[in-house]
Order: sequence, then structure tokens, then C-alpha cells
Amino acid sequence: MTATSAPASELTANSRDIRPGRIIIWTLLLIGGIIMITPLLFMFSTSLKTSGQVYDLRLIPAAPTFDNYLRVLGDGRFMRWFLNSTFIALTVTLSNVFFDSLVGYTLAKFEFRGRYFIFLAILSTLMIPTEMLVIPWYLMSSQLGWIDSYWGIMFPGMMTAFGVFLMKQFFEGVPNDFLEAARIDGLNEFTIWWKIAMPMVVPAISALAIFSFLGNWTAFFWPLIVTTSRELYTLPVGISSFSAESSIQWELIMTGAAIGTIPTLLVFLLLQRYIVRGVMLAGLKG
Amino acid sequence: MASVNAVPQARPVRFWDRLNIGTKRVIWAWAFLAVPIAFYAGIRFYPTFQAFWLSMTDWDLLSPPRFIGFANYQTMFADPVFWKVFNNTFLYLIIGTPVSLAISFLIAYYLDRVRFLHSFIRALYFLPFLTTAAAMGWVWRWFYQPVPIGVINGFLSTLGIAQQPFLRSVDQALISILIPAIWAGLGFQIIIFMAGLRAIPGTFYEAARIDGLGDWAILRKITVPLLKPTTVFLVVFSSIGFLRIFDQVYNMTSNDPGGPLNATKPLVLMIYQTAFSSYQMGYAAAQTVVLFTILLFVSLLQLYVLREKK
Amino acid sequence: MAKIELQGLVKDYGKTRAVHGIDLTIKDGEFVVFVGPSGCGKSTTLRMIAGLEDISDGKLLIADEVVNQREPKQRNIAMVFQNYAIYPHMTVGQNIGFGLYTAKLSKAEKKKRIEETGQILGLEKLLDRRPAALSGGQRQRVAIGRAMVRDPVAFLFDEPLSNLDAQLRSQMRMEIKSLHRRLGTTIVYVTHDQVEAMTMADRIVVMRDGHILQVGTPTDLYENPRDVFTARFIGSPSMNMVDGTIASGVLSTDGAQVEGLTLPAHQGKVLVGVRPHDLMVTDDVDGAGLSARGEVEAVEPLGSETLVHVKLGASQIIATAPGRVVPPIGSTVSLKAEANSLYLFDAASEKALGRA
Amino acid sequence: MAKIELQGLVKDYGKTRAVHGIDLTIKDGEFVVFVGPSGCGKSTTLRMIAGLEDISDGKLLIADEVVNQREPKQRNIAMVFQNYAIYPHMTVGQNIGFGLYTAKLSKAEKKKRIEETGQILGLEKLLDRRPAALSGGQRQRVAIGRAMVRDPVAFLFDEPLSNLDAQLRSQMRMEIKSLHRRLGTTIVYVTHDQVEAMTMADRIVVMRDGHILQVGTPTDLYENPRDVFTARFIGSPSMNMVDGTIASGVLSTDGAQVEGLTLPAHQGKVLVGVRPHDLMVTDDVDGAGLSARGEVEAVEPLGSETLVHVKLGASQIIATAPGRVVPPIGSTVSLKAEANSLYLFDAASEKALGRA
Amino acid sequence: VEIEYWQYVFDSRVQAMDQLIAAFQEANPDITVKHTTFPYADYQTRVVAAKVAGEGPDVVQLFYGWTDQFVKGGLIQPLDPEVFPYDAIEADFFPIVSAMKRGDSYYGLPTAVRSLALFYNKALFAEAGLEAPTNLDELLAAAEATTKRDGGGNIISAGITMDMAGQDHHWWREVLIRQNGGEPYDAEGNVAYDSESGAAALKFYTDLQTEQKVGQVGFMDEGQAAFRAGLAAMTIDGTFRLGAFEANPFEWGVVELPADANGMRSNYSSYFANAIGATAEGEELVAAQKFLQYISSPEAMEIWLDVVGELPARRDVALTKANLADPILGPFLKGLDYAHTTQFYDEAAQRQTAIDMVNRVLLEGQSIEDSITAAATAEQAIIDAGRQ
Ligand SMILES: Nc1ncnc2c1ncn2[C@@H]1O[C@H](COP(=O)(O)OP(=O)(O)OP(=O)(O)O)[C@@H](O)[C@H]1O
Ligand SMILES: Nc1ncnc2c1ncn2[C@@H]1O[C@H](COP(=O)(O)OP(=O)(O)OP(=O)(O)O)[C@@H](O)[C@H]1O
Ligand SMILES: [Mg+2]
Ligand SMILES: [Mg+2]
Repeated sequence: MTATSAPASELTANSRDIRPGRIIIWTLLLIGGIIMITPLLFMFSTSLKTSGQVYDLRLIPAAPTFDNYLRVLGDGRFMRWFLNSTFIALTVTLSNVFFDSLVGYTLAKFEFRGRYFIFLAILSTLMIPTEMLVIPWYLMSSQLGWIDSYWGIMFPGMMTAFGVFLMKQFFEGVPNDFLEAARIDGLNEFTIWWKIAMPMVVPAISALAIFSFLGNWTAFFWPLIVTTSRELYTLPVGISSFSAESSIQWELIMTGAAIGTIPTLLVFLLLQRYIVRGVMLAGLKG
Repeated sequence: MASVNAVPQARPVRFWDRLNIGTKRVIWAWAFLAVPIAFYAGIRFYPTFQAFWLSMTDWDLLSPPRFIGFANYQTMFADPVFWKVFNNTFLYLIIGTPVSLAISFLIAYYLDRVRFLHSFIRALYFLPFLTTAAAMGWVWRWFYQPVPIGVINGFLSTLGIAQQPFLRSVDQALISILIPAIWAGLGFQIIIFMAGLRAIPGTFYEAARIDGLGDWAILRKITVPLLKPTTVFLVVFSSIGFLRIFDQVYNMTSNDPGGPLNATKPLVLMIYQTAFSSYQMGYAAAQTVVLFTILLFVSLLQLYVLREKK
Repeated sequence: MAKIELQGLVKDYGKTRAVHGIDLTIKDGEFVVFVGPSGCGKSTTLRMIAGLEDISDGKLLIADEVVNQREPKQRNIAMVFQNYAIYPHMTVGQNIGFGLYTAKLSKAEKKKRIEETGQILGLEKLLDRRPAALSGGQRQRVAIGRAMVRDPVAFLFDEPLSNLDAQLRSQMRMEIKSLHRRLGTTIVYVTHDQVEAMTMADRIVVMRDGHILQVGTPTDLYENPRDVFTARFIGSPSMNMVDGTIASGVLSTDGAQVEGLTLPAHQGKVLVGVRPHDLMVTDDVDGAGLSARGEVEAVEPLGSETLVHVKLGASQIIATAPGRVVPPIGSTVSLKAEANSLYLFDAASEKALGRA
Repeated sequence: MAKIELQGLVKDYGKTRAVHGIDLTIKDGEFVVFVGPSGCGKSTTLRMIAGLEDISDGKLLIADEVVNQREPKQRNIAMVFQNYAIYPHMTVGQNIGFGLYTAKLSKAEKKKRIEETGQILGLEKLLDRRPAALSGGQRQRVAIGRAMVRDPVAFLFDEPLSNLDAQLRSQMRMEIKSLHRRLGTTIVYVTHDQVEAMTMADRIVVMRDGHILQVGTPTDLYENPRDVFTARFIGSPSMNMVDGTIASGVLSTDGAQVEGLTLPAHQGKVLVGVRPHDLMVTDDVDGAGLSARGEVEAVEPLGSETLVHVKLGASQIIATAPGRVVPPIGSTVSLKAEANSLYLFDAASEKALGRA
Repeated sequence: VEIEYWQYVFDSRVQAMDQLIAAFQEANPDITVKHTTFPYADYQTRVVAAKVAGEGPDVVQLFYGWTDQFVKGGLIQPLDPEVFPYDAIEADFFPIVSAMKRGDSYYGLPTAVRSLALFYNKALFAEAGLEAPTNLDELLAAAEATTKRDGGGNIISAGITMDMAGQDHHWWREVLIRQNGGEPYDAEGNVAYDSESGAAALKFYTDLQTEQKVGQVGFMDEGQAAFRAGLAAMTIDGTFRLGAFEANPFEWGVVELPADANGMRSNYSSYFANAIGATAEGEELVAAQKFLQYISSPEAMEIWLDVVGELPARRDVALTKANLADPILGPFLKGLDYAHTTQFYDEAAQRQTAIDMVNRVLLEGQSIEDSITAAATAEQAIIDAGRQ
């Protein structure tokens, strides 16, 4: 990239730009950001309250306590749920990265009849409400013995249309020369994809990985349906089991939610610049 | 240097070697697609077609489905609740999509120019995207409480504005639910918009400045048109999101799902209730077919309206 | 190293024919350059030789074997691309080593060959760098290294220098040429830069619209272009063309005088070609040849010489003045081209009629 | 139209200084070209003139007014960018009309001016097309049209031709030049292509590392470079440099013979510069000047002349042979440069010592 | 044999059941019981989904209001009269067990039952100098005295909670209607509250907000939350809430639901029953029957009372002196005597009709009569659909 196509913001970031207008905008943005996280602050605040104080809605608890955390974390089941969620989110993410990339690559870089049709067909799955599929999925799982297994939780999400779309956009930006050079070097098509094309779209892969991880980390409905033993609960299902018949232990739910937010928060903070870059390079050509 | 890759001479000519290069590539392509196609066929399309068929039956989960033609559809179109829900769903769409896009664009536009603490502020906006709807729905319910508990009403009354019923009003409830829904998705949209903004080459702005355009004119004439691919993407994805709104409604009206008086009930919640509280699977399937049709229609319409004019 | 034969090679993209059955024999060790305007089918031909495109019709022989159905790797041909196509995620050494991907060599042997290749190309110090930290010329050298390392029977180059700036381009030109002398491998080289073609080729193939117009050594094409297209394409600045008519053995031209020439036997409209370097701005317009006077419309002083754009009749022609002479714009100058520096073409068919 | 004055113009990016206080007066209607290697500060200077970058120190005057604090639009300057910066979402007509965005003109008047501009640039048939359907040259013309349409006091061009191929480049060169003649507007033009600089400039400004090395007409710079850098930068191929020593009025060089020259008063190591076009491959080596013999390492036949790379001592120099002469590689040739075609430089400071 | 037992997640219930299972397995070493639990909110979905897949449990817990759906869906099978003599059931259990009877067959037996009572905040009552109300007039007076309002007349602490989504719809249906001289359902089980007494009951309820202004629907989101937060003086709730209220940072008391002017009382009782899954047969059926017998035995009920705090379903286990004297259990147990049990066809949908009925009056200003007619029509439709 030449200097001329550098982001506009960097070029316009003159010293002149430290002006009252800028400061006001900055302040407004910061205030907006703080408003954005207020609900999260309440979540953390509630997680520091005892069950008797839950309805005392002050942001700063009168007597903050880490009991809820001790209780939640001390419970072996919670750790198990946490690990389940991690394992499931990671596995599904890996699968997404692998398959979505493979499909996106094939649709972007191979010429064959039916290519556009397949792309449209995959995209059209975005329009099918998942709620519509739960019962057929459940039937299928039970016939194939996938109920109450990790695989049963994971299989519906192993590939996503969003990922295919994203990766296709990206691979279209990879110059054919690279692939042809590899072809001449004697690589087969699979190796070309894996060894040449994939490393060139790392930003896209990170973006996809983050979205996929976040999506699966918070998945609730299907894991709830397909698991029977508590050992296999994912974190959100586990957290929601803190609720009982019309009596919900909000302080525990908030604690669980708070703990559950931390990994995604870390993932995001570590990788956020890749998301922007990733999506940016995709160019979203519609 | 000796030749390491001499052309193998006396190799038996296998079938594979007799194929054209183009043919081989097509075979590779289908080989790559084989597993995904099987996946999509089995996990997405087959159940979908099943749903189409089920919508013509009276399946209640418990006894085997019986074909009843379009009876479910007749029931549905005669049901005032369905039309209310239908209406709600469109309200979510036509308020939610433009409002959330406008807000996220505005924030992205200005955030993009902020250098100081840039990623920190960006993270603030993205954080809600990381949370679970159940926990956040509860917090928002409390925000909407009347005084002395409700933060928003408290704020309004310090401004001297009358208390608002929010979730306890047939007029305001839908908007009150839309706000957290927009809130939760804002971070994602901001990130996408920022990526789109950054992909616009800086020389376009410089050229426009030299042509004498002010900030506002640049925004209108350069930024917005050049951002169109991003906008199309977001419009389509966020419309799908709002048409499929469920989590926020379900969690914020858990005592009276979709209430009060169905004022907030979207189609997906109706489907959920029909299927998993009343177990009228056939009827629910008919509703999903309607939802599917709406989704398809709206997305195609948007793609058509926002298409690249040649 | 091997002979490459193209026999009636055809390429169809759907209904449009990009290459119309071309025949060519490239001798073992020869450096052949394909030139032609954009879209004439140069790359397509090259890619058919490489095995990246299917051959729609005709035969391709490498070392006397028909290889139409063979995969690129089985043809053992190396290719260098315009944008280098070196992998950004690998070091220089890994990039070069990638040419040995399918070679059955031990690690140590591979390493040795990578180092050898690096040395030949002056990359020995850069083997651990990433491409991002290389200059354009170095990247191109890496790409060549990857092609060289496995000792292919032929190198194919597709406009390898067009992303480089002028200075680097002329340097790399020399390097590739000397590499060819050293390795003796057959090279097929595509460019649309006639300077590259002239300076590097053993033989030049001029293509247009999927056809071969002329094949010959650079001097051959420069001296004896077979038609207007080749004449204008080879040589820089392009040959000037002046409308003229031969009537009963007398050539009259639009705005210029012609004297004492031996004309070919032809009647009717012709185009008289004269190269800018043969058309001098001078006051001495006597003697056989073409002479003219015209108004100066533009000058391009290049230091060693000055190109003078002169209005001649309805058109503009380019003449040369010595380096330190810069005629003022608007002034009128006299031009002179010696006998035997004129090229005559039939105006209708644009075919060459011979020199005069 | 206006005079532009740079008085001690400085640009700092954070702690690094990109432009070190340059002084220059650009006369009204002058065509000034900035040349220099990549990163020398050409663009930065141009952008300060345009008002796209803040001026860290010094003064910028346009038409005798200090404009340091003015916005680009207030300076009424037009700029053409390397990647054209024409908006993909607008038609050609709209793009050109965009230059009139702030102009207080009626719709009809705007339309008229757009059409006029389109006509001048030969775009009249393309006004309704989108940029995606244009060739590179046409895009560049649209960019120029947008700059022209509002009649600015000066045009700034930042490497406007470097995305074009050679043929188009030389054509556009002529067009810009003739546009300048027609409009008479001041032009500041940045390039790193010395041919562009030589052929277009009224005056060339040679920059290096944020400093101006030399300002002068093209001929001036070609004939009287002030230092080695300018000497090698101007002229193509670059000037050959041969190590030499002047000791008590006698010049001895590494591998060459020098005879009958008037030397400047200087003692010690020198560099002897000789342009390839002044160094001929010839058997007639008698007379004053520089002569040498060496082995041919490479030849580049260009048709009208042949560049011959000759090994001389440890280095290689380029000489010229007439078009039809192509000395075989490995043979030994004699070279001759006439007296007064040699440039002498002090080896240490690289400053010019004069011609010989 | 291994049999599977399903119930929803609730800590003390899970504990109690684990205890029962341990004891049962000790007595029947050849049987193992797999204890599976699901979050309450999705319990039914899970059961139905399992049935579709043919994976049902052998013994399953269900709310008595779901019985019709479970029976209709073939999720559960009738109890074998050989093993569970019906006359013994009717003799030993509270009469509300009859809600598990369809046709001639019983479909399940409860371990514990629950009833409603009035919870009151002793601190707020002391502040107002009041005793716990015994009838509706006193209730209104106490509510008025304990309601706190800000300058704008907004309630900042409610006299009584109003939450139809909670237990109030039972209070209205089985208590208030009867106290106004009506009946919620006629002998055939059809809706009978579209009457003056129904309207009077509804008016009494909505007046709490519109006339007396002592409560507000949606205040503090849920009634129980307002009470727990100490921002409501009274709430009507069930036995199952005792655990949640334990942590309240103030003292509270329980009294029977207020009587009407004539001293007439009513109550609503409900329970979770245990039933035998439709898929159980052979060996597993026998084991399931044994297990069901055990968990509805007096021994199990005592354990349940200890651990969970829910009332035993057998009269003799429940109505002991000690229990009746208990200041907290006492009022609930007394309520059982005159409690009614609504026969639900679709509990959630029927509750929804009540919620909507109140909302129509409060939010849309519909008249009491129109609203109750609409509610009656809607509920009757649900009942009709359920009977098909
Ligand atoms: N994949 C393709 N599908 C359809 N037509 C193609 C394809 N590739 C090339 N063509 C067409 O074939 C013709 C020859 O193209 P080719 O790339 O060989 O030209 P070229 O001589 O290499 O031009 P350039 O100098 O621009 O690289 C062109 O008309 C081009 O439009
Ligand atoms: N925005 C910037 N921030 C920091 N340094 C910069 C910036 N822009 C340019 N520079 C530095 O200033 C110096 C001059 O850059 P400039 O772009 O003017 O060079 P140039 O002569 O135009 O080179 P080129 O021929 O490559 O365009 C370079 O060293 C460059 O790295
Ligand atoms: Mg090509
Ligand atoms: Mg620059």
C-alpha cells in the first residue's frame, strides 16, 4: 500500500486538530462509552452484593462481598461449565475457520458451474430462523445418539454462512499469482489453500475467529435443549440454572455472567485491532 | 545443479492424468465443497423443507403429524394476535435498523478521528456485544423502573420531566425493548463501520478539501457514498437481526412474555411460544414460513434498492 | 532444458477466442520475448505453456513430448510473475526453498541449494528476512530464485519488471540477461515494453489480437518490420508515418519532399515511415532522402538529444536534434532523413513494401 | 495565476524533520518540477503548498500573501494525485463538476464549464461514464479536468503519471505540457522520473533528504550539475563515474587514459563523470579526451543505438555504439569521450569541480 | 436396572431428592436412579423434546397444571391400581390430589403440596402501628397505612404487591371470585366468572391501583422483588417462596389469606406431582413404580419438609400439631383445608388471559365488564382446545 491510501484519519491528524471541537467530541464519545457500559457496571455491582442486597439498586454496594464469586467458582460444576464452554467455543471456532475458509476460498477462487448458486444457497441460510430448526435437529441428534454429547452441542454451528461470506470476500482479494506460483511449484490445490492462501488472510481469520468465539461462548438455546447432564452444560446454561421456579438468584447469575464476560473481554482486547483490519480488508463488496 | 524434478517419463498414465487442467480444478472444487454441502443440506436445508411440510400439518410433537393443507395459515391470518405481532416485527425493523445504523455511523465517524485513548473508547462501545442477553435484560428492566428505583425515570425527574411507564405501557414498551437491542448490537456495527471508513483512501478526502468542501459536504458527498458496500452489509445483517429479535424481548418481559398485551411480541417469540409452550409445531412451522418469507423478501428488497447502479 | 513447440495453439474463453492457433518453435536455450499491446494474448499463451490454463486446441510439446494434459509440476517449468508472487508470510529462504517443495531432497541438501541460489542472486544476506522488508528489485530476485532453485527446463516470465521503477528496471534487465547466459535455460518472456524486448531477446515474437505478426531477432524487427504495427511497436519513440502516394514510380507525400529514392514497384496510397532518430533537425537538407519544414509544437530535451515535435500537414511527427539544441516552440525548422532510412507500407493492407 | 514563494519552509513530523527550511520562488506561470529520490520530501513540500499539511516553520506566500493558516480552498489551488483520487461513485461529468462545488455558478453555467473542460481534455464522449469504465490515461485526464475546471491560481501534481504505462506516460506528458502552454497557470509538479523532469520543466528543483540541492533549467542541470547526486540523477542512462586522482595538474584514472584536458585547480582524489552518450565505442581514440579499452560484458541494442556495458577496472561503465553495431559479448572494445564532455567532482565532498 | 428421574433445578429440591435416592437405593440395591435436572424455565420444553426423540424419563416431575398436556402427549402413563390402590390415595392425600385424575385413572402423586398466604413486612407494619390483616377490609386499611408516596403521588413503597404473573391470578380466580359469591368454573369445568361476582373481584383487584393507589402493577418488576427489597408491605405468595425470603434483611410474618366480610376464606393449592413416563415398561416400570411409591411415602415427605420446606401431601403427615403451631407453616397448612385447585389445560396460556385482563383495564382503560368477558372468552377457547 502506498502512503496515499493510508487511512484518512492519520493524514488529517494534524496538530491543528487539537481544537475545542475535537475535545468536545472526544468528551462526548467518552461519555457515550461510559453510558454504554453502565449496564455492565450494574452487572459487576450486583455480583458483589448478597442476595438480601440485590434489590438495593445502588451502583456501589453498601458492603461489597466476593462471596458470590467464591460460591460460584468454588462450585466444581461452574469450573466444569467454564471449561465446557471454552472447549466448545474453541472447537467450533476452529471448525468455522477451517470450513468457512475452505468454502469461501473455493467460491472465490475456483471457476465452476453452480458456484454462484452454492454461494446464494449458503447465504440464504442466514434467513432461516434457528428456532425453526431446533426440533429437527433434536430429532436428528437423538436418532444418531448425539444427545448429551459435546458433538451434539457443537454440530449445528460447525459452519456458518457469515464466515463463508467474510472469507470469500477476503480470498477474492488474494492475487491469483500467488496461487499459480504455488501450482507451478507443484503444490496440490489443498496445500495451496492451506499453505499459501490461508496465511495471507490472517486478519480475516482473526476477525472470523473472534466473532465465532463470541457467538458460541454465549450460545444458550441449543446447548440447553441438547444436554441432559449437568456436567455437559455450557456456561450460559449453567448460569441460568441458578434460576428456579419464579425465584431467580440474580446475584449468582450476575456473578456468573461477569465471570463469563471476562474471557471474551480478554479475547476482544487482545485481538480488537485485527477485527477492524480484518473487516476492513474484506472491503465488504456486498 | 542437477535436475531434481525431471519429468517422470515412464509413468503409467492414470485416469487423473488424462483429465484437463480445468476439469481437475472443478473436481478439486467439488471435493472441497463436499463436506460443507452435505452439512448444509443435512443441517440447514433438510430441516427447512421439513418445516415447510410441517406447516401443512397439525403436528403437536406428541402425535404423528397429519396433513391439513393450509389450515394453519388460515388460522394464522385470522388471528388478530398474529397481525399485532406481524406489526411489531416490522416496527422493530423499521425503527431499529435506521436508528442503530445512524447512531453507530455517527459514533464510528467521530471515533475514527479520535487518537487519544482510541482503543479504550472503542472497547467501551464494543463491550455490550460481549454480554449475555439474560443478565443484561434484567439490568435494563431495572433501569426502566419508576422512581425511586429506576435510573432513567430518576434522571427524567431531575430534568423535571414526568415519569414514563416504559415497559408498562402499550405504547412505549416496544421502544423500551428496542433500546437495549440496539445497545447490544451497536459495538459490532461501529467496528464494521470503522473498518469501512478506514478502507476509504485518504486522497479522496484530500482531493475534496482542495476542492473546497467542508466537513459536512465531505461526509455527504464522499464518505457516505463510498461507504455504501459497508452500509449494504450492515443494513442487511441488522435487518435480519431485528426481524429475528428474541433474546431482549424474552428476557425483558419474562413475567409476561411479549407483553403487556402483546405490545412487544415479535414473530420469533410467538413462534417460540407456539412451539415450546403450546407445542403446536405445525402452527409454529407455518409462522416460521412466514418469517422466512419476510426475511427473504426484506433482504432481497434491500439488496435491490441498494444495489450498485451501473 | 528443452525445446518448446507450439503447434496451432488455440485458447477459447467461452465463445471468445483469445489465441488463434499460433505456431512457434522455441529452441533449447533460447530467450524468446513476446511483445504486443494489452490484451493480445501474451499472458494467455504463456499460461498455456506453464500449464495454468487448459489448451483449447493444438499441441504443446516440451522436449518433444506432448504435454497438453500435464500438470504444471509435471512439466517442470518455472514461472515468475509481475507482482513477484513471493509469499509474504515466509522468509526469503523459505520462499526460495518453496521451489523445492516437491523435490525429494534431504533438509541439508535443500538448504545447500537455497544458499547456492541466494549467492547467485546476491541474496545471501537476506535469507532470513521477510519480503515486506525488501525492495522491489530484491523481491523480484527472490521470485527468480524460487524459480531457479529447482533447475527447471524453462523459465516463463510474465512482465516481471513492470512494477519496478525505471532505474531498477534497467538493472534487473541486465541481471536476467546475464542469468540466462550463465544458466543457458530456455526463457519465454512476456512484456509490453519494447526496450525490454529489444535488449533481452534472442528472438522477439510480436503478437496482436491472438495472432503472431512477426518473429525475428531484435535487429531484424527493427530493420525489417513486416507491417506498420510492428514498425511502430519496435523502436522508441515510435516510427513517424507520413501519408503518401506512389504514382507511376513517383512518391509524393503530405507536406514533405522526397528525392532520389529507389522505390518498390507499387501503385497507390502508401505510408512512409521514418524513425525519429533518422529524422534530424538540420539546415543541411540536400541530397537523397526525405526533407520537410514545419512548425515546432513541442520539444523534449533529454540532455543527450532533444526530441522535436513538428507539425507536418495535418499530423505531428517527431524528429531529433542534438542534445544542446532546443529549437523554440513556434519556430520553423527543417528536417532531413537520409535515403534508405525510409520504410514504405501499403496504406490499405499496412504491409511492408520495403525500404527506400 | 500567481507567484508562489517558499521562505525557509520546514516540516516536522513529531521529532523527525522531513523538510529542512527550503527557499524557492516559483514565478507566475512557471512549470517547476521537483525531483529527488523516494522520501526526500517532495510530496511533503507539495502538500504544504496545497494546505494539506501544516507548515511547521517558515512562510508560504501565494500572490505575495502569507497563506500559512489558510485552508486549501482559500488558497484556490488545484491538485492532482498519483492515484487520481477520482470518485468511483460519480460519473466523469460529476467528477469534473466537483471542482466547482463551492463555485457560485448556476447549473447551466456549471454544465457549460464541465463540457468545455471535457472538450479540452478529449473527454466529451465520456462525461456520463463511471470511472471504473475508464482507462488509466482517461482517469488521469478526469483528475486534471477536475483541477482545471475552476481556474485555480496554480496546479500541483504529485507523481501523476507513475501509475501509467510507458506509452501513455509519454503521451500524457505532452498533454500536460501543452495544457500548461495553453492555460499559462503556475504548475508545481513532483516526480521521481528524470525524463518527465527534463521534458516538462521550466525549472527543475532537485531535492535530497529534505534539502534543495540545485535549482535550474533542465539544460542547466544536465550541463552543469552541482554535485555527483544531481549529475547521476539527471540523464539516462546515468552518468558513469570513474575514480581518478589529480596530482600536480595531471589527472590519472583507474583504467582509462586522459589526454589534453584543461583541468581545474584541485589536488587529490576526484571522480570523473562521463555520460554514456558521450562515451562512444569507436576505433578512433585519438585526440583530446578520455579513452579506454575494456571487455564487453553486456549489450543492449535499442535499435537506434546500442548501449554497451564495458568492464573498466573494478567497475562497469556504459558506452554507446551506433544502432546497427552490436559488439559481441566478451570482445574488447575501445571507448572515447571527447574533451569537454568530462565532469570532474571532488571525491570527498562530491561537489562539482567543473568540466574538462 | 437403571431408571431415570427428572425434575427442574432448585438447590434444595435437588438435595432432597439426592437424599431420597440414596435411601431408596440402599433399600433396593438392584435399582439405580439417575437424577437429571433442567432449569425451570425450559423444563417443559426439555421433556417434550425428549419425548419426540423417544428418550423420556421413567419417573418425571410435573406441575399438576401440565397434566392434560402430558397425558395428551403420551408423556406419562396411568398409575396401575394394583400397585397404587386408588381408594387409599383418596383417603390419605389432600383432596387436591384429584387434579391428577383423568377419567378413572390417576396419573401421578405429589410428594409435597403448596398453598398461598399473605406475607407481611413486620417492620413496616410496626412503623404504622398495625397488626396483620385478617379480612379484606383490614387488608385495604393496612395497605393504605403502609403505602408511601413521593411529592408527585408516585408510590415509593407499596402497600401490597400487584403481580398477576405471580400468584395473584390464583388469588383472583380461586379466592376473590368466590369471596364475591361467584365461581371461577362451573361443574363441567367451563369458565363461569363472566358474571357480576367476577367483575366485582376484578374491580377489587384493579382498584388497588386505580382507586386505593396502594399498589402498582410492575412496581419493582416483580411482586416478590418489591417485598424482598422491603418496598412493599404485603405480598401474596406461596410456600415455595419461603426459601427466597429467608435472606430478607428484615422481619416478616405470614398469615392466612384474608377472609371476606362474612369471614369466608378460600385458598389455592398446587403441587408438583411425580408421574411414570410413558416409555417405562417391564423391569423399568416395576422399578419406577417402586421409586414413585417411595417418594410419595410419609418418610419421603418428612425429609422433603425438612430439606425443602414444602408441605407434605398426606394429611396425616402434614397436619401434625407441631406443624400447625408453626408460625410460618401454620397459615399455609390451614389454607390447605379450604383450598381449591384449578384444573388447568394450558397453565401458561390461562394465566396469560388473567394478565391481559388486568392490563386491558389498567393500560387501555377498558371497562371491567368488557375485559372480563374478553378474558372469559379467551380462556374458554383454551379450555375447549385442551379438551379436544
Ligand atoms: N479468464 C479469462 N476469461 C475470459 N477472457 C479472458 C480471461 N483471461 C484473459 N481473457 C481475454 O483474453 C485476451 C488475452 O488476454 P491476455 O491476458 O493474454 O492479454 P495480455 O497480452 O497478457 O495483455 P496484458 O499486456 O494486458 O497483460 C484478452 O482479450 C482478455 O480479455
Ligand atoms: N505522516 C507522516 N508522518 C511521519 N513521517 C512522514 C509522514 N509523511 C511523510 N513522512 C516522512 O517524511 C519524509 C518525506 O516524505 P515524502 O512523502 O515527502 O517523500 P517523497 O519525496 O514524496 O517520496 P516518494 O517519492 O516516495 O513519494 C519521509 O522520510 C517520510 O518517511
Ligand atoms: Mg498479461
Ligand atoms: Mg511522494
